[in-house]
Amino acid sequence: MPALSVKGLTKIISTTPAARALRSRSGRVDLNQPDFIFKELDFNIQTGESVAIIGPNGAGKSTLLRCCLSLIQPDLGTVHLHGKQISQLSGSALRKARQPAALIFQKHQLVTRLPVLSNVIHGALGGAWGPRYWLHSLASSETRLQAYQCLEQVGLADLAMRRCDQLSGGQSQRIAIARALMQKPKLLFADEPTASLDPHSGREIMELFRALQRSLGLTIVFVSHDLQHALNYSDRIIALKDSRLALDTRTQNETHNSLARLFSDNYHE
Amino acid sequence: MPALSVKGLTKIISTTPAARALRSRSGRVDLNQPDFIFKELDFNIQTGESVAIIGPNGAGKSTLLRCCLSLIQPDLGTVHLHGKQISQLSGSALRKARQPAALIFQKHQLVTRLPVLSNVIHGALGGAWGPRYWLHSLASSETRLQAYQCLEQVGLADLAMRRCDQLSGGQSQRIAIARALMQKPKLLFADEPTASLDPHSGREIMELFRALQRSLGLTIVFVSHDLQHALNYSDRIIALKDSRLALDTRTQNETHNSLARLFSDNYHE
Amino acid sequence: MSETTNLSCEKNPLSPSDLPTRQLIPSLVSTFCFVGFLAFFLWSLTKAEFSLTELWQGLPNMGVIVSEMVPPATDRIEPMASAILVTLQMAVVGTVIGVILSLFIAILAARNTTPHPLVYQITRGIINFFRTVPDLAWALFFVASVGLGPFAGTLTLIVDTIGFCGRFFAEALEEVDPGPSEALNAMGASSLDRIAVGLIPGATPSLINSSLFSLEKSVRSSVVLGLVGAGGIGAELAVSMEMFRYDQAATIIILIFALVLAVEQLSSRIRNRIINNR
Amino acid sequence: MSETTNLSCEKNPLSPSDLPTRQLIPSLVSTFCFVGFLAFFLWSLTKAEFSLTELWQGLPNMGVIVSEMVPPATDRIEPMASAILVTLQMAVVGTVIGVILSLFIAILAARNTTPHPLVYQITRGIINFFRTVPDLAWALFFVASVGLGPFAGTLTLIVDTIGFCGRFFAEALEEVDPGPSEALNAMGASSLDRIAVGLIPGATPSLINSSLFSLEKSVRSSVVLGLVGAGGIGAELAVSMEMFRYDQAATIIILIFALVLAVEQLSSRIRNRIINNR
Amino acid sequence: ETVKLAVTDLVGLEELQREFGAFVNVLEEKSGYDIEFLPVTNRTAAVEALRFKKVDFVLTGPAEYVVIKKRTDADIVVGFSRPDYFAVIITMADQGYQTPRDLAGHSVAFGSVGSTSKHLGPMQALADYGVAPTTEIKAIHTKMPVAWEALKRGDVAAVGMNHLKFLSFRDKEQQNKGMEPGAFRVIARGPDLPNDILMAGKHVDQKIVAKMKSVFTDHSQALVQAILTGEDNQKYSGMKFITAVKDTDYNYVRAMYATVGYPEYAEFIGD
Ligand SMILES: Nc1ncnc2c1ncn2[C@@H]1O[C@H](COP(=O)(O)OP(=O)(O)OP(=O)(O)O)[C@@H](O)[C@H]1O
Ligand SMILES: Nc1ncnc2c1ncn2[C@@H]1O[C@H](COP(=O)(O)OP(=O)(O)OP(=O)(O)O)[C@@H](O)[C@H]1O
Ligand SMILES: [Mg+2]
Ligand SMILES: [Mg+2]
Repeated sequence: MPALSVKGLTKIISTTPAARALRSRSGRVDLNQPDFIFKELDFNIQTGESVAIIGPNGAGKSTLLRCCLSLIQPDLGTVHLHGKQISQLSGSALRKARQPAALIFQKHQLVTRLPVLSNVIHGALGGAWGPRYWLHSLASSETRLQAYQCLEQVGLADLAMRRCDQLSGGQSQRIAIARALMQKPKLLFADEPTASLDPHSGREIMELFRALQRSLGLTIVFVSHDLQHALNYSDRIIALKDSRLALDTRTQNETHNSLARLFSDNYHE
Repeated sequence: MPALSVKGLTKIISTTPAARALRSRSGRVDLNQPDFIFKELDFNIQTGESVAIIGPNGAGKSTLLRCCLSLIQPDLGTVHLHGKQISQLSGSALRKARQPAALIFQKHQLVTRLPVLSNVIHGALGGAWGPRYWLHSLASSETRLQAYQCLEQVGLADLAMRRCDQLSGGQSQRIAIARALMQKPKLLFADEPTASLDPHSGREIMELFRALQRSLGLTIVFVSHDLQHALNYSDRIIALKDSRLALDTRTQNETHNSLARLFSDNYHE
Repeated sequence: MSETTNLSCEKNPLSPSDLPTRQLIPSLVSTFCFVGFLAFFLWSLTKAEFSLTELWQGLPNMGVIVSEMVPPATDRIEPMASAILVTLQMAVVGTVIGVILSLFIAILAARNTTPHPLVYQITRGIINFFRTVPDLAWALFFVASVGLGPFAGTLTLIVDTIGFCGRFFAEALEEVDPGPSEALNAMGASSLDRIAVGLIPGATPSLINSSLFSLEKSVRSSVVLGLVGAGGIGAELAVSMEMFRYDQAATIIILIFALVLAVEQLSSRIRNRIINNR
Repeated sequence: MSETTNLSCEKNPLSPSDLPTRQLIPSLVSTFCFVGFLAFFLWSLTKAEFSLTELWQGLPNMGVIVSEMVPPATDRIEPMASAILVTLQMAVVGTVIGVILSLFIAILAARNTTPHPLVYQITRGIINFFRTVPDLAWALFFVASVGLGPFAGTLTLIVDTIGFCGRFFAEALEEVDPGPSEALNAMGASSLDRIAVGLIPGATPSLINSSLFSLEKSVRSSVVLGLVGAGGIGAELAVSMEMFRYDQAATIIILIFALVLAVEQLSSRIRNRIINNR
Repeated sequence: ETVKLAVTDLVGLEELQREFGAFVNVLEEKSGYDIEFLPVTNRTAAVEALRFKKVDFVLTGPAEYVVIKKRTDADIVVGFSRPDYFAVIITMADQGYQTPRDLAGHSVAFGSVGSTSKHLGPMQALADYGVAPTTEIKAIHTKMPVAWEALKRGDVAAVGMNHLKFLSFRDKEQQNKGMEPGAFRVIARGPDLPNDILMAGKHVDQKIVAKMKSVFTDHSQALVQAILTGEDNQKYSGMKFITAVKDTDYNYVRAMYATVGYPEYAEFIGD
């Protein structure tokens, strides 16, 4: 059973009037229309794999990750997460299906008015619930300790008490990563996790992911614009382009140049 | 007269209680205290130069750019922008001093509820004012055309009517760049302008900056974590580290490796 | 962050004593305030003679009054409808003018847009003053200067609206994400442009909510308009209650309720479009 | 974006005709609505007999009334102070309970937290109903069931608070940035956790503002408490005004004003700490 | 010519607050003036409007007359005589309050402050029976429907109100199959109260005052009929506008003000 299985996944840019009409007309989607974010994506990701997703800006990488966790509904196609079709689930079944998958958002999505430590502790809310996980001052020492260790892993333990709106871009990105680690995921979606990290920290984080993949059998799906990271830290590379799957190969078959070519004639068409 | 001249610039992390006490005590700052974001920075940037600022996360790069435009007040030291000491100015004098300098923020800071074209037109508000620059539907054809051309420069003319909260990360970054171009700056501060751009677009933007520098004599100060960009598109490299100026050299003296070494033993101290 | 030690939680064990102390009890001052408030609250609770059993036992009595309200009377539906129109007219004029004035005052009374802290203090004071002085006093002032009638009523509604919207607008402006506004500052835009473009779009849903609430409040404000002889639905309602025609009162309440629902539907639609672009 | 053509504005001239059409007139429907509203507003304006000259000429008369307010009377300062304490007590109980209930109701009545659209409609309806039914009717209900006195007054204040806070809390929840809440969704957190951690921190400044406004409103609400014979400062004020003792009224207004200022200072401080971390 | 006429706080004539079309029509027809009719819910506002010359005539109760007379000089145009216009103190028959003295130490509900027949009148009645209303009882001011409910529940020992109002409450109880009329007991009543009154501001032209005076006296019946168009008002028939009204008729009301603790309105002004 693959960790993630995507079949015929299609998403329309929902706000164009054309798209709205298109969808409302008897609920069927006309695949010959333009205005697709992506169209009929098919791929499986095996447990323990590390997959890099690359593609030009606006290709739909972030949208794809959102669809995988059913944060937005695709217009066609299915996503199976650990064997469960996620768009069919709701309520506690959906929560249970989401729990083993962590998503690091491109825009971090921290609760800016709370301190760093509380934000990291929130990562535990997938598995547990209740006020003891709302604020670090209410959490058990055990939880705090775990959160602290996650912060150590991203190298920011000394910022634990800082409010999240007083972090630099890279710091807040790393807190988002710590929060995802706190979730103890089996499947990690990371949307440009190293975009605002300095070269050294970026490498550290990718190596941390790689190590977790190897030691705990974590499945990792990360989006990156750093082709070198994609080449170094993945087993497989998927490229989105022109609303299609442009590439889906083992990493060892690719070079920096072969990947770069993907982007080069992308615009003006 | 240098385009930008920074002397003895010092900024404390303003929220630590220690720092607050430190500053309130008779208004003098004790330089031996910890908790500095940066301390006694000195450098001049000549008109027409392209300068890359590099440094680990949290080194204070974004804070430095904010100080340069007097968006936050430094605790010690002065910034002269085109010869004017900017922290001494206020009201319309300050506005006038800021007008020729554009800042592309790390977090883009677009008005998300307005369409892209309106956001780009806002770039003109530095030089002009009034309702005709508030919304694209109120703007003159001329202004709209200019905004459109700026959008073309970043390759997103077809998104002109999209609301800004419906953009991908890289798209919103490029809109922020277009807004800065609309300002017709003589000095361009760019805080990680290519962080969420795909490799091709990132290069395009940097080349656009380079071309503007060469053709219009634009002074460019950009922060980047991409050492290759720093090496390729700057005349000079400044590095911040451990709250000091760690490096200030001509670009041709440096290599990728020499720069990378700067970051490597940065943590755990 | 070092390359060797941080790959897994087990490798670098922290002990609980390494953790920063948890600040459950933030400070002596706040604890003191909190305990003081709690004591005051409990004391007040006893003074208020709070008793849920009494409320429960009394519910049937409430039913008696409700039963007198049904079926709602339809005998005066026509004058009532015209009264509601009159009220709506005065409410619209009072609220629209009040909202426009409030917006200007609020810009002076929000920390992040005020030209000077002194202006902030003064305008806040004025807004509070408008609210504190009771409606009857405003009615008297306006009656003395413009006489009885709809104009005095409208002026009182304007003052009411400023007292409410002035405050809520200012607070809404203060709550807006400062990012876009900082960006406009950085490019040297004028304060007015910064407010119009950086703050107002962020505050719009709040502004609409407060404005339409204010309109609804004006429609409901029987007191204000009755005081100055401006009539309207409020007077109808007061008279119906005074003459124990609870069935008539019920009809009026239903009419006002319909209006309130309509206004809220409008509010909800506009807000939803702005917030979710839907 | 191609490498050769876009380096400068001049190289790739666009003509104005290439631009997308500007949508100054958004749609026929909205234009129609706008014109309709404007017409209604102007019609109402004539009905309201709006006249600035009249207001201006009447200002001296206003001065006469003001002059009767000074010097504020101090003869009844003691009973007034005790009345203000009583009012504050009832207001605190009514508002605290009302705010707590409002928070629960608001969670059911906000689009982004409601468990079901039907629940949304129903709770919104209840909140609106609480506001629409006039205070006199609530007073009748509560007097019939729990008798005259502070308890009935407190209940009426609770209803008032829910009518106000229920709505403003719900709107505040709807306005919060959905990002953190989406992140909590993604990790499979329960709805309660998502609300507590993703939405409440974002809405806190608004919640505090509405709550403290509501407290202040309760203190000022002479009508509600006077109706059920619960007395308090509002009733004192009404008596002073009815008996033309404007100097006494002035004293009471000053007392209430001080209280309003104190409450607002508190609000402003807490909000400032939360918004700006200062 | 336009004449502004305000009406305020006429107990039993609430209907006039909202249905004054017929009344105004008759008045305009008979006087030849355009009448701007303003029903005001608050006596203070009406009084101040007259003081500041913003209204020409005010039709109001005795208590307001005393105040207006004190604060500004106004002329009596006509009095408005009504049958059974007096204050009563009502208790529940089974509660054992037999005399006003029995109320000492208990709560008594009254109408809004300053109202002749719901506040001043009943309090004076108590005083006449030797109970000091400001010290010996606990006075509660509220709206009459609320007071009625409170009386039935026993929250207050008695309610002071207008006799006609009492009758209408009793009728309503009966209609709604509530308490029988025998359940209530009147334990004190005051003398018939002085007339309600139509006053003219000092600024009004004497010609207009005279004209209005004649209209009210000559067409008293037609005007009263117009007031009583509403079906709810029929029981108040028998009212009449009369001209022979003297200021001294209101000295009893002045005494009331002294009784309730506002001696500033109690000075008798020359006769
Ligand atoms: N909320 C939204 N509503 C409508 N369209 C959207 C929305 N968010 C994104 N889009 C559009 O969908 C497309 C895909 O966006 P997405 O964020 O998935 O891109 P991406 O591949 O992550 O790009 P980037 O590399 O810039 O982050 C873009 O064209 C974008 O404009
Ligand atoms: N509003 C703030 N209040 C207090 N401290 C802040 C604030 N913003 C940033 N800091 C702190 O100041 C330091 C410098 O932040 P800055 O954003 O300038 O870093 P940076 O060099 O831009 O880092 P990055 O590469 O991650 O963007 C950081 O340690 C950060 O935590
Ligand atoms: Mg993305
Ligand atoms: Mg930065």
